[in-house]
Amino acid sequence: MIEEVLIPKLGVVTDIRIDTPDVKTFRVVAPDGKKVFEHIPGQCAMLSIPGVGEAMFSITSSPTNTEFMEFSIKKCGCLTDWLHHMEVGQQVTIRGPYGNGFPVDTVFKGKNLLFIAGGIGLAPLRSVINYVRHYRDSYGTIDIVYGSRSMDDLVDYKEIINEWCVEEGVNVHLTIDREQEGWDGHVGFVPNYVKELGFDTNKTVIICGPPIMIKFTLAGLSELGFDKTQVFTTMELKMKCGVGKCGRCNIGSKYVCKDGPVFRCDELDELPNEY
Amino acid sequence: MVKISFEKLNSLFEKISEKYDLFVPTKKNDGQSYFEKWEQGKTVSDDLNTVRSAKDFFFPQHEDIVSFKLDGKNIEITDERREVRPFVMFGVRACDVRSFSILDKVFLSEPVDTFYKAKREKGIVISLACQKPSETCFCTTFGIDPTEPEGDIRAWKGNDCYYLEGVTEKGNALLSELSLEECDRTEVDAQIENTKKILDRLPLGKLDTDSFGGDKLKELFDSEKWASLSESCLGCGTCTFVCPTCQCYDIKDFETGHGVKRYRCWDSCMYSDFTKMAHGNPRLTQLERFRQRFMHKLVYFPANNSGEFGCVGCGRCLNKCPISMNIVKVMKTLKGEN
Amino acid sequence: MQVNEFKPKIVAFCCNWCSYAGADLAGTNRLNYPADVKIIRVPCSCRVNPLFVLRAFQRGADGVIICGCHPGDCHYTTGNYYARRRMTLLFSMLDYLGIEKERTRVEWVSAAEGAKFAATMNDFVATVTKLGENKRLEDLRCKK
Amino acid sequence: MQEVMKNKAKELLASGEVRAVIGWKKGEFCYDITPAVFTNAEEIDNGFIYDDFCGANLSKYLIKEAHKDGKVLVFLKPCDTYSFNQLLSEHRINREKVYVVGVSCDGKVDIEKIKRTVGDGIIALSSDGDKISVETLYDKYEINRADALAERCVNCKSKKHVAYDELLGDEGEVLDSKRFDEVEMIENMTADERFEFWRNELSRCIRCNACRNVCPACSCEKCIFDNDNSGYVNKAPVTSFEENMFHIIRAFHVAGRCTDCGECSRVCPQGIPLHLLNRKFIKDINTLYGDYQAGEDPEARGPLTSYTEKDPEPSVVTDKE
Amino acid sequence: MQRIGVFVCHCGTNIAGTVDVKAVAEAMKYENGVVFSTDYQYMCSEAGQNIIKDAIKEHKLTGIVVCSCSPRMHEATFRKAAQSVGLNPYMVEIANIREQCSWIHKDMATGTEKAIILARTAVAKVHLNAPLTSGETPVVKRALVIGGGIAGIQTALDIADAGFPVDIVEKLPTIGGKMSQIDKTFPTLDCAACILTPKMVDAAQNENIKIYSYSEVSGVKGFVGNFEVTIKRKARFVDETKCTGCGLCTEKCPQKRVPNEFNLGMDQRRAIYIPFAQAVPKIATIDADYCTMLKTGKCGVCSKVCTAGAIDYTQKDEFITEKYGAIVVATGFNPIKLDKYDEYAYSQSKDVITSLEFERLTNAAGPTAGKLLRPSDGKHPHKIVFVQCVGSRDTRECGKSYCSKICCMYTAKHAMLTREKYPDTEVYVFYIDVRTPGKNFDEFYRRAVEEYGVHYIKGMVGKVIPEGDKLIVRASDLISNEQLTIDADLVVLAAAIEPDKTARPLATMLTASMDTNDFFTEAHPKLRPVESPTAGIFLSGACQGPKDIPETVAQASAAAAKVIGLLVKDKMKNNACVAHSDENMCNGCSNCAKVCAYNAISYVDKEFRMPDRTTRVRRVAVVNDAVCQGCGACTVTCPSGAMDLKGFSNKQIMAEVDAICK
Repeated sequence: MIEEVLIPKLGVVTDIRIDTPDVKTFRVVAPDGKKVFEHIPGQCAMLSIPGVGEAMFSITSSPTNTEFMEFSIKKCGCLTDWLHHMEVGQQVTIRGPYGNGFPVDTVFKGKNLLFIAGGIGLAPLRSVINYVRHYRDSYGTIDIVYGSRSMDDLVDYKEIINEWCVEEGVNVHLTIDREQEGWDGHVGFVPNYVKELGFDTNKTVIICGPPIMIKFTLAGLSELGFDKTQVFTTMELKMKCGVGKCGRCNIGSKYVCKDGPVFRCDELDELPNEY
Repeated sequence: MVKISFEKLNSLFEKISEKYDLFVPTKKNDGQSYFEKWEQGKTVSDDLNTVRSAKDFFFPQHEDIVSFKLDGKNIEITDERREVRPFVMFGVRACDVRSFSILDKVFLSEPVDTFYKAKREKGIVISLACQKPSETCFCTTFGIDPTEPEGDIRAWKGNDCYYLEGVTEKGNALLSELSLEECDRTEVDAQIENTKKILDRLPLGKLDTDSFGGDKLKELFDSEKWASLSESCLGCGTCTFVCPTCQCYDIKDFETGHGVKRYRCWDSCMYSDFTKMAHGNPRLTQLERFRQRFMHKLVYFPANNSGEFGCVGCGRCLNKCPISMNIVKVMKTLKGEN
Repeated sequence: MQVNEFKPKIVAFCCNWCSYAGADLAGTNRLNYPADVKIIRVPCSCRVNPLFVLRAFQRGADGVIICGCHPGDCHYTTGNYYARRRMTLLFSMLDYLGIEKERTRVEWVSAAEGAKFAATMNDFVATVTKLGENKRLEDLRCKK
Repeated sequence: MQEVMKNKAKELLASGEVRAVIGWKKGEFCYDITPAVFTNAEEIDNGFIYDDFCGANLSKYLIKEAHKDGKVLVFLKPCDTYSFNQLLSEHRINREKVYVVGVSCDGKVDIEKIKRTVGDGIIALSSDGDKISVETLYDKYEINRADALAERCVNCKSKKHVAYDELLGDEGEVLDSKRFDEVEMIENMTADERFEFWRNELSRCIRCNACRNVCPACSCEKCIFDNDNSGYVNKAPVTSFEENMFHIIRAFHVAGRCTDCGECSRVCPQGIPLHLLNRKFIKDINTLYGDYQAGEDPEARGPLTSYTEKDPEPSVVTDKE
Repeated sequence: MQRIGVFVCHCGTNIAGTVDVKAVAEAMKYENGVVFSTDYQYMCSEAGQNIIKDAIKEHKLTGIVVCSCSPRMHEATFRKAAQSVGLNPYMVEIANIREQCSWIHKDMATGTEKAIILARTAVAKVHLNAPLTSGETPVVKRALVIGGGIAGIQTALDIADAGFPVDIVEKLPTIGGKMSQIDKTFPTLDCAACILTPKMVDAAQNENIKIYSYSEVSGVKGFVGNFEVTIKRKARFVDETKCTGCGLCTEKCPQKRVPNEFNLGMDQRRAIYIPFAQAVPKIATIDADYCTMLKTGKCGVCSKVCTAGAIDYTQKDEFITEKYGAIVVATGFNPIKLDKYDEYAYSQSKDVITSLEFERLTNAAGPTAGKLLRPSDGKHPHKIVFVQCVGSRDTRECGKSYCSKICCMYTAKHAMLTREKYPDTEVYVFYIDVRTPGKNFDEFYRRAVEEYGVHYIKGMVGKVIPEGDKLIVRASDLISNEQLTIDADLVVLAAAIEPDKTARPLATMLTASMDTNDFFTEAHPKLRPVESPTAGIFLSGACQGPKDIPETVAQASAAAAKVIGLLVKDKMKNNACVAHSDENMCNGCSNCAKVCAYNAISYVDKEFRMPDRTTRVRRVAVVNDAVCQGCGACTVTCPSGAMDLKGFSNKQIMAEVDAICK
């Protein structure tokens, strides 16, 4: 019988990393030890524990990782709760990849890139960041602005410090919301920090984070002279099928799971404000 | 064109039943008609439309997708797709037939829904022309001709026989298997002419769709009329479930005690939990959910499908909505006619 | 002797203070009753939601019995009075829907009535066994 | 009557005594009437209607409307006032925010019944005393109004308003209805017949939730059928049990609270006689625990939240012959 | 996901005899979430408990299932063991595979199969267990006793002796209650005053006891350990701190024609009065209904004669609020009104009296100074008829269906005392049954018949007809089956007793339940006879049911013991398995409160953010953990499922159902 998209495949959790008090990163491979499927940065997959639930998560690992996929998941409901209780070796079901992904090989090619992320919003961007780092020569400068509530809430802190920060041509700007002992970096909210940093407008911006952060950062960016066509973001809505048929993740005539989750900000303006 | 007299209908059905599951509209004791599997003694109801639309055949309210067995850390996945037995639907009205092509646009677009596709491939639609349309009918609004319905085979009910005409390859093949008596179109043409006269008199026949379509997104979305239109909506799923084109679904898991069954079932965008997530809901009030349903049919669907509307004018929601709110009232109000 | 292969599944809800103790006493006195009966301990018969009864039938139970303190003796003074009304109405509704009424029962068993507990269970299991499998309320998905 | 009501609505709106009026609004045809909130005289003049088809019980809308600022006028038919009282007793409505105008009712007409007689294509309809004249695209008919009355109106339990601030029209009385006859008829069947009867009815259920959403007693903040945590969520009728379960649970949840307004049966798109489930509970409660009419007295204690020491044992059901 | 350990006990051969415990332990290893499973000879032994403790530590167990005997046996043991190694005690579930499995099944296969299912069911439940902690509430170390009769006094004295402050609220100007009106007590015939008054004095002098006489409880808030009671101190127009109780005012008061309730209206007192000589507190009280000064403003005699200057005509009712940890109800009883019993001519003839009136007539401090004289003409009666069960065991509307319990004995006492003091008097007693269960009771009754020659006649009096100065008593003798006519001089009616009228409104305030006769109901008729189902409310004396003095005193002391047991605690551990309402789902419909026997549910208006970002005030149920007993009645009555019971949640019970039906 031909393959049915709604029927998932098996995945095995081979590693669990505790990122923050409420975020864990899970490494998933197929039972045969290979990758379950290939994807483009920004795409998502449906993970499920049968009987508990199924939900869409962005794939945080880069497609350039040939061994496994990673998912950084924040605890916020029944399924994620369950996932957080998993131990290595646990099987899950997985289907995908879903969505359009970032235009890494077209629009982004040769561009200076500015990544802006808040909290768990780094998860979908990490895939892109590591992808462009892998193909470093094809892109211009890379700036990463990443903020979180506190030092402990910065996802992937180790990788950021040990890999991103030390890489040439990658400028990492970290910030946390409130002063904290042991933190000598910047303190303040992401939108303000972006304005403070005052970037050149010769950049393509990729932004992801809580809606309120996106809203104010966009305002800040436009103050700096950025055009909405320069800014890409990724959306999250309730999804069930992942293939644009079940009818719930649409914003206007666009389905986030199929036509998104990556949108250019000017495209969003064309859609009704229902997200 | 071929015909089959009423007396011989039973033997025709018998013959079809040999190779196919045959479904015909049948009157139940609640006075309404339902598609039921034909068996000796069942007669075809003359009712205009069945209570439930014919979408059930391709997109049933509930179907198992996959099942799981959990054993410690391991999961076993079993495909729950079953071979579909070829089937024939007799007496589908023009509106419902059109709904199939609308559903096709959703389910057969990439990635193809194999559950739907399997049934679609195995199903043969024998449509039946309407002779006595109801006041709630407005299929003509959407360019449907109820006197000459689409389908694999189309049929007309004459005075003493059914006239049949093959439309598609699949239909013609079936007709040739049945080897029926050839005939001319005289009675059919007369009937069509007669019905058309009635169509002209339909109260909703003049409904036009000029104010709707993919290009009207913003103005319709922001219309302030949604508030009063939706205020008495109960948020039930009646309109959705009787609608031949509504295809939103949910995927649910059921713990059977010895495994998990994952099934797909109809869902309704009118339900409060339709878009509810662990941390918020983009459609918070009934207004937004109500708007979604009609925007989908009148704006979003045409936007994605070269102008085709997601409504076939069958009138079921007009008959069944508990508070008598429906797409016709919505259209007229948005246009400013009400 | 007639060989009856059918082993019914019986769910017994017992209140902690009287009937569960009564069941314990039946055990202490080594009074035999069929192993088909499985007891769920609840604080009071009034804790038994009619939905639990339906749930049991859905999941394939063949009989459901609710045991509590005798009316007037409820540990919580009035709990079993409410349970009595709820269950009477539920059973009546099931009967009305054509579900065999013998599959449901309420019995008041005190902590001292070990013998009554055993006798009740023996009788109930016999009744349900005679009725055979619960087909009218089962959920096919829960069948093996 | 309709004019009197319109004037009353306009008068109270004009005086500022009420912010809005909940009533019925004309439809596309002569029978498809929608409950609506009117806020000015113009809306009332254009759309307000009160006729044979204003069957919808408006009391449930008050849960939402009475939470807003200001007072709201609502028109309630006798049977609706029972629902209103029941909601009051459950603290779902703030009484001070509602101005209840009781309106008399001589039974509402069931369009389905008419359609069953005259067929499709109704384009005009007028009622004159005992007769209803119907014009369809195909023919003209005259039918007895009595034959077209909704079942709940044929078996009307009361023409008396149990709650109102003002009454328009004549006050009626509590009637000695035959509403339990059908329940009794089913009771008298054999268990097998009853099972067949209900399977036939309930198997048509499409779980559209219309019965629940229209029911004034089903006004839970979160219904257990919508609550993933309740263990009873099941969106679609799946097996024979599913429909049974949904309807038994729903009937049980409203048992002792259901006023028998009949809205569930009115709205069921599949024509399932759901009121027969609720009435069974009402009948049982009346026989076993004494006559009780939910909503009659908002201060009364419901039959499932009270008891007497001498209540019959469940064996009256399980041991009956 | 829980990490569950399963421990299967052999219980010697008690379980292992018919259950293959190894197989059970093995089967459990494959259950979802079970990470450890073992069996042992005796799990409840120290070694067994250590196995559990070690496993919890070693395997980081988050929940355990012990397959053993009944939870009624060792649930507490295993919970304690779990707690000692840091596992919440409510994460322990017991699968009862002894009483409900091994002991009732004979063959190994059946027993093992069932044991596995029971264990699986417990595992399914533990999956959904949540750690529970019992709430704690500080206990106010002060008790309130409502009613100052012998019951109240005894309870107060016992509590006070244990070192806790206790307040007595008495509605009359003095404590003492009914016992102070009684002359002698059965079956010892010692003088009631002689044994009561010292106790009254003790109460007055005990520094832990505060007496609020002429006061009533007017409001009760709070719950066990933390009641807040409002006490209405009725104006007595005499400054309690100044009055010395000299009694001069009560002699000088010109208003002399006030019916004296202490003597049941058989004589008169003044408008300012002290009920009786040994009253406690001995403070005068002005009867506002009769005082000329208060009514007309003209008089003031008492004020003039009072050297202490205690009279204060401007006094007003005063309300004080006090906090208590426990409340004892000791509101006592009253004889029923006999105005409906026309057949006995009680209203028509002064010489038809009640037994309590008879007590006063024979009491030295009574209206006749202890001489038995007829109220009508002051003559000595020579023929007295006692009628028993007047209103008792009477199912008519005017009567009481219950037995008043004390009448048989006091009537025997009256009859005996009459015959002893006035041997020339003939005494007849009409009875239905003579009930004498009690120490020395039957002997006492037999003495009345055998030694004192009292005529006991089984039968009811049909009619008493006043005729001249005689009372014609028509009765039937059921034994000889004859109609009797007795021309009596005095007829004494043993009126049924009923709870004091103040009890019903008080019960409402306390939310303590009452039976249909207005007697307070006890938490359990056998096992908790001195407690009300409402936590923190205790019952003392006849307010709970008819009682004689020794029984009353016994119950009073028992109630005191219960109160002391409560007050010695600094904090009260609440029941951990209590109901809890999810305010997001609660409709505020009040159905749960209606079925709550403990009044543990109240409602608050709470502001909620609505999905459309507006706010709405909604009424929601709140359960008081300190009061909830965890029966679960509310959970079922809640249609939305907002109300759930911790430890026995809907999901837990459904999981058990599912596991059994698997």
